[in-house]
Amino acid sequence: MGAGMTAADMQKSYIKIFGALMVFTLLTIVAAKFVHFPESWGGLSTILHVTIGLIIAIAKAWMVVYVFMHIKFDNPYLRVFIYIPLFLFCVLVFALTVLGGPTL
Amino acid sequence: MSAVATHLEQGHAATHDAHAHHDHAHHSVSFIRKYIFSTDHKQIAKQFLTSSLFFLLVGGAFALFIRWQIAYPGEPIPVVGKWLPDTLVSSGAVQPGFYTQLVTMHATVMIFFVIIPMATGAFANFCIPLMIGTDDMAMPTINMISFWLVPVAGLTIMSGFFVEGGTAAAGWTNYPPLSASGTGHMLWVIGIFLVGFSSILGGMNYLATVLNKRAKGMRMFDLPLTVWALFITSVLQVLGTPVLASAASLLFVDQVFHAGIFIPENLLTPTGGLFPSGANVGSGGGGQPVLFQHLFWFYSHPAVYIMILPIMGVVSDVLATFARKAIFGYKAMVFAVMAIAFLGFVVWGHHMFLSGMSPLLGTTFMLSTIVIAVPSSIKIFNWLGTIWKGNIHFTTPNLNALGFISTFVCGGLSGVFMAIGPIDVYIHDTYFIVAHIHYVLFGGALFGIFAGIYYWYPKMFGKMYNETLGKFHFALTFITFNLCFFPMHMIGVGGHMRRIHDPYVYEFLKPFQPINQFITIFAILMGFSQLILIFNFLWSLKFGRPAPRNPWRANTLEWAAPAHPGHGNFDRDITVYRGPYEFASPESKRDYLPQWIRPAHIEKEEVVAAEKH
Amino acid sequence: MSSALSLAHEPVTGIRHGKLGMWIFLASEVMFFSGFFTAFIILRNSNLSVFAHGASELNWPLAALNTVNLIVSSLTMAMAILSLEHGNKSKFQLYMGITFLCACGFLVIKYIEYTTKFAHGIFPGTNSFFGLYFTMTGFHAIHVIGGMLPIGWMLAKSFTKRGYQDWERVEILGLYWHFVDLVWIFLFPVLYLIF
Amino acid sequence: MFDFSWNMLTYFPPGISTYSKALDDLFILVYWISVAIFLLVQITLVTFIFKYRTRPGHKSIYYHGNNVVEFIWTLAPTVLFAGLGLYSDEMWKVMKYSSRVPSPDVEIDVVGQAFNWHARYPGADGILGKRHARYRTAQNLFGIDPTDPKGKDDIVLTGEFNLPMNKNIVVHLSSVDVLHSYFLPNFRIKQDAVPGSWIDVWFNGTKAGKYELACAELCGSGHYAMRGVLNLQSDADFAVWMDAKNAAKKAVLAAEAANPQAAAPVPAAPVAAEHGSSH
Ligand code: HEA
Ligand code: HEA
Ligand code: CUA
Ligand SMILES: [Cu+2]
Repeated sequence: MGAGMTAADMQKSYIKIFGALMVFTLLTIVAAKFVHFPESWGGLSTILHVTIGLIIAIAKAWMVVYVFMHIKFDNPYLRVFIYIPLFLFCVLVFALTVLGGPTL
Repeated sequence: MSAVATHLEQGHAATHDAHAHHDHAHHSVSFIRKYIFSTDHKQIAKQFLTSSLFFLLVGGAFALFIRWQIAYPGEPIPVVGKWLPDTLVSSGAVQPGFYTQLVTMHATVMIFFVIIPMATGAFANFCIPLMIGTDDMAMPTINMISFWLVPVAGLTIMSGFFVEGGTAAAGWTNYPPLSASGTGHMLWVIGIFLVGFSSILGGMNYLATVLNKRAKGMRMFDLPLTVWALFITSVLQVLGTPVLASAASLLFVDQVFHAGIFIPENLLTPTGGLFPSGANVGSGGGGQPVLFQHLFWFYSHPAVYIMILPIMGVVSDVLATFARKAIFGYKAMVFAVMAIAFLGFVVWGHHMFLSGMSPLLGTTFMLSTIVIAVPSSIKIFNWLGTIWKGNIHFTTPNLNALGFISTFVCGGLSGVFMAIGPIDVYIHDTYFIVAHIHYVLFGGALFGIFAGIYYWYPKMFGKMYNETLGKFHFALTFITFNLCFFPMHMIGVGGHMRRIHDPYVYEFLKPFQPINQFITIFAILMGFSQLILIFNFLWSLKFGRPAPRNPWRANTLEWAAPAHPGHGNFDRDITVYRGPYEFASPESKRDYLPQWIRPAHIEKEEVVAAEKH
Repeated sequence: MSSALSLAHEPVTGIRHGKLGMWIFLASEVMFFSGFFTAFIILRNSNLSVFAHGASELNWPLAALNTVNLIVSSLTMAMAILSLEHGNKSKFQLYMGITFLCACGFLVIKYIEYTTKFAHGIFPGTNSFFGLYFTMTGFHAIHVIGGMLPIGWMLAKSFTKRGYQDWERVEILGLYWHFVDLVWIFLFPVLYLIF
Repeated sequence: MFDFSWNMLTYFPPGISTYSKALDDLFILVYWISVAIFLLVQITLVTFIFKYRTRPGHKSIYYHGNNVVEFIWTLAPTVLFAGLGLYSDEMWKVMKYSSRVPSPDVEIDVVGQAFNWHARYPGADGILGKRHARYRTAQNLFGIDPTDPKGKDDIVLTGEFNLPMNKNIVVHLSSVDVLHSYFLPNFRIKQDAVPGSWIDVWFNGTKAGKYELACAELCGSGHYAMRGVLNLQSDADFAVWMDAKNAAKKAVLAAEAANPQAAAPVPAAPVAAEHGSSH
């Protein structure tokens, strides 16, 4: 339990996060399905869509981890269980896309 | 067993026998709970050990079939040949299809069912709780599940021999598209998924145990190197294995549904038809066979360190104990293990120099692989530093540990050849690689495992093994091992490919037949030398001398436990006062100073007596 | 006898064994899904049109509904833990019940999605996009089911006479459940939305 | 009975490509470095074992290590290995970076098929016709585009190939079923043949003769027998051989044109893939 947090405080922050998650879900749908970039932007438009979608997803994920999974309140060492796998995932993807290119 | 053993530390007279407590455990639990579905870490360790030794025989038998075929192609396998069904052998001689199955199963069994379960199953289970001074694992039930997944997986994979088309035959690396069809390959994938899960559950448990259950006063830097190595290895298991699991799952989807994840467009089957694949013309989408290789090696390179790091830990402990000297550079050793583990995750591509990957990626992997040799060198030099000015006792465990150093250096150095991309272009997929594999896996891991088995045998079974037989086993194995595997470097340089059923189809390989026969003779001798181990193991169980509590006069906590510890492990409270390698310390008149001895008691002679009884 | 010894002392890190174990397991799970996402990225980049076309055939409104489903269940799961921690049994039952229902709802919607795909002749073998789609969502669904079992068990237990008080276990389960939600947070845009 | 040399370096098959010498030299360099390290470690090990063996009155010392020494033996291998890595990268570039492949004199396509090697020569026009996986059938392994006239006269051979010596030869390598690996021991070249992609290999042989071509990647039960022969010839010999092949092909084409029914069925182009990935 977070230092100095009462049950009511916790409940409030849960609901706030819940609200934010809903809003972000809406945002990501709107951005992907109802925002269209000009035809002339070509591939850039896909890149923009992907970037926006991923940024929103990361933000949502962070909120879940931070509040629902108590990373904000818990022992800070628990964060390594998030950072290390994420780092390895980045290594894998970086090697295969940036260094590897089309031939892998 | 004398009762003086206990409670001397606390200064009051011992009141009960170490065994009383042990016996107590007997009648409160049923046979099934005690021997089959036991949650006691020592029992699970023994289960891992037995299953691995059994699989060692199976894998070894496969190896001998392989060797026979290579040396005497087309000639019936002696003794066994006539019992095998005609689908596998023709008039007793190994058929090509059977050969590839043998190679695959040999390596699969050895890696997934011998070395990994032995290192991270048997040793981790036995050593971690005892060496950190606690009663059991953090999650005993999960520990039990982790063991029982192994035989289930083993049966799954082995059942491949009885299905149509035979068992997996695409090498232990199981590259698609070759592995993307056939029941045997599906069973292989399922089996690997299961052992992988076992490995993850085990790793979880070891991490939680080491982090959470250390005895009073034990800091991380008071851990013996075995525990450190197992700790880091668990990190590799937890983070690496799931990637193998996802690669296996995707391969399974390709095998069952032909989704075309690893199967490119419009492939032909041997009969000339189109390979059923979601990627075929009309459905679109080309799979990437090389993607599988990346995912596979992202696990399997760290996996080779899963197989060697615990062993390096064991060797460190054995060496220090029998050289009666502290580990040279304890912290450097720990950091080297960490560095190996970290770098182990960024070098996987060195198995794929020839997969057609981008040359830039090749350069990256080449450099990172070469860098990984540095922490390994640190370890080698520190071991040498450890025995330097020591007082070396040549017990069987120590002989095996010294043998480990000698052979591992050779295996590691051949790794450096292959790490260099342009050289690998020539020696990739030749017997040079096979030589490397066996120098690091047999010469490295297995010798270390032997060292560990002998070293902890007294604590595991409460009996001493037979020292003469042990030395005999080591000497024979060491000699036959080198004579068997060293010549493989030479034919490898000669261009002798791996995984070929009959090398003499090629003109340029014909001259190598005598060498192959030489290798085979020593392989057979080596195989039979292992019978000594089995015999010693079983004989000593029954007739061995009862072991004292601390037969090696070692410092780590497992030797504080009763000679044959029961459920709960210790018969006294454990508090740690110092590091694990206080040999020849000036604080004490004896040449060792265990971790659990209170500073005030160091000079009490009865403590020593208690250890010796 | 071992109880007389203080070997089984408090966890050194101050984090309970089960919770620590769960976090380690989750790290492992991240790597498991990382494998899938890596495969997805690579194959998407080399087969862009197949993937875009595949994604356009998916029913994103249903998936959006499922997203809501999981977010609600995450909230109620967090609330359930809080309630049990403070000994509020009936609220625990309410929140846990909603969580369970959401999970059921998730699976029902998933079932509808899958069966309509099959009805349209789309299977995991259709092409690499659908191979990945079914594998990723399939494994996610297995995780949902894996979470529902203990949820259901705890809920049922709390209705018995002895009740269910072990909030620390629910907390561990909660970690897992939030992770399942978290995976979906990525699956949803990656599979259904962004092309 | 077993008279063989324990010197690894005597086992190389004769190297006859332009870079085989450089590669062998690199190997030999690494070999001697390794031998030196190996001996260093083994001799130290044996000396220590002997010198510090237990005997009455002998005692070990109390010593936990020395950071200076630790530093030295971390730095030494780092420098040595990093140097080795950077040094060998040059060779890697020569063999692999396409920017370093010399201008090709001869280009051929090679595909592996369990358990044979097939090669496609450009034919009389000297140009390889277009190809695409979507055209691939058991009769048209290379997926030669039937609509491309340049592909008509291409010559497909199995098992035995002739190539000119002292020429930069670029092989476009692929596979029609599973992974294979194109291994020419005498040329010190090896490259996996990956279905679904075309990978370039280059070499330049300097000595005429027949050389064995092997498959070095497990491709099924017949993997061991996936043998080919590469016949390296002088320019003149090669020209003669090539002309003969071209003439034969021309005759076949003429016969086909005269009598379309008897001709081998031209595989109908399958429906063009809407989203096919092209290589
Ligand atoms: C326990 C298992 C294990 C271990 C520890 C290693 C260790 C290493 N391996 Fe090995 N490897 C395998 C198991 C292992 N390997 C297996 C099973 C395969 C084959 C897989 C298959 O295809 O089937 C393989 C294949 C393999 C390849 C692919 C070859 C190919 O297929 O073409 C490569 C390439 O780089 C490689 C490199 C290395 C390196 C650089 C190390 C290094 O970690 C070694 C480091 C050690 C040393 C370098 C020696 C000690 C150092 C010194 C004595 C100091 C030197 C001193 C000075 C310089 C002063 N290995
Ligand atoms: C830990 C790992 C390990 C171990 C211990 C071994 C042990 C042995 N291996 Fe193995 N091997 C591998 C891992 C291992 N191998 C791997 C990973 C590959 C690559 C596979 C691939 O290409 O996919 C490989 C491949 C491989 C090949 C290459 C096959 C090929 O490419 O065509 C060969 C050939 O000689 C070989 C031989 C041997 C031999 C003779 C032993 C001996 O040391 C075995 C000795 C032990 C015993 C024999 C057991 C004891 C037996 C008894 C006590 C009773 C006697 C039994 C009978 C008479 C039936 N191995
Ligand atoms: Cu083709 Cu091996
Ligand atoms: Cu490796």
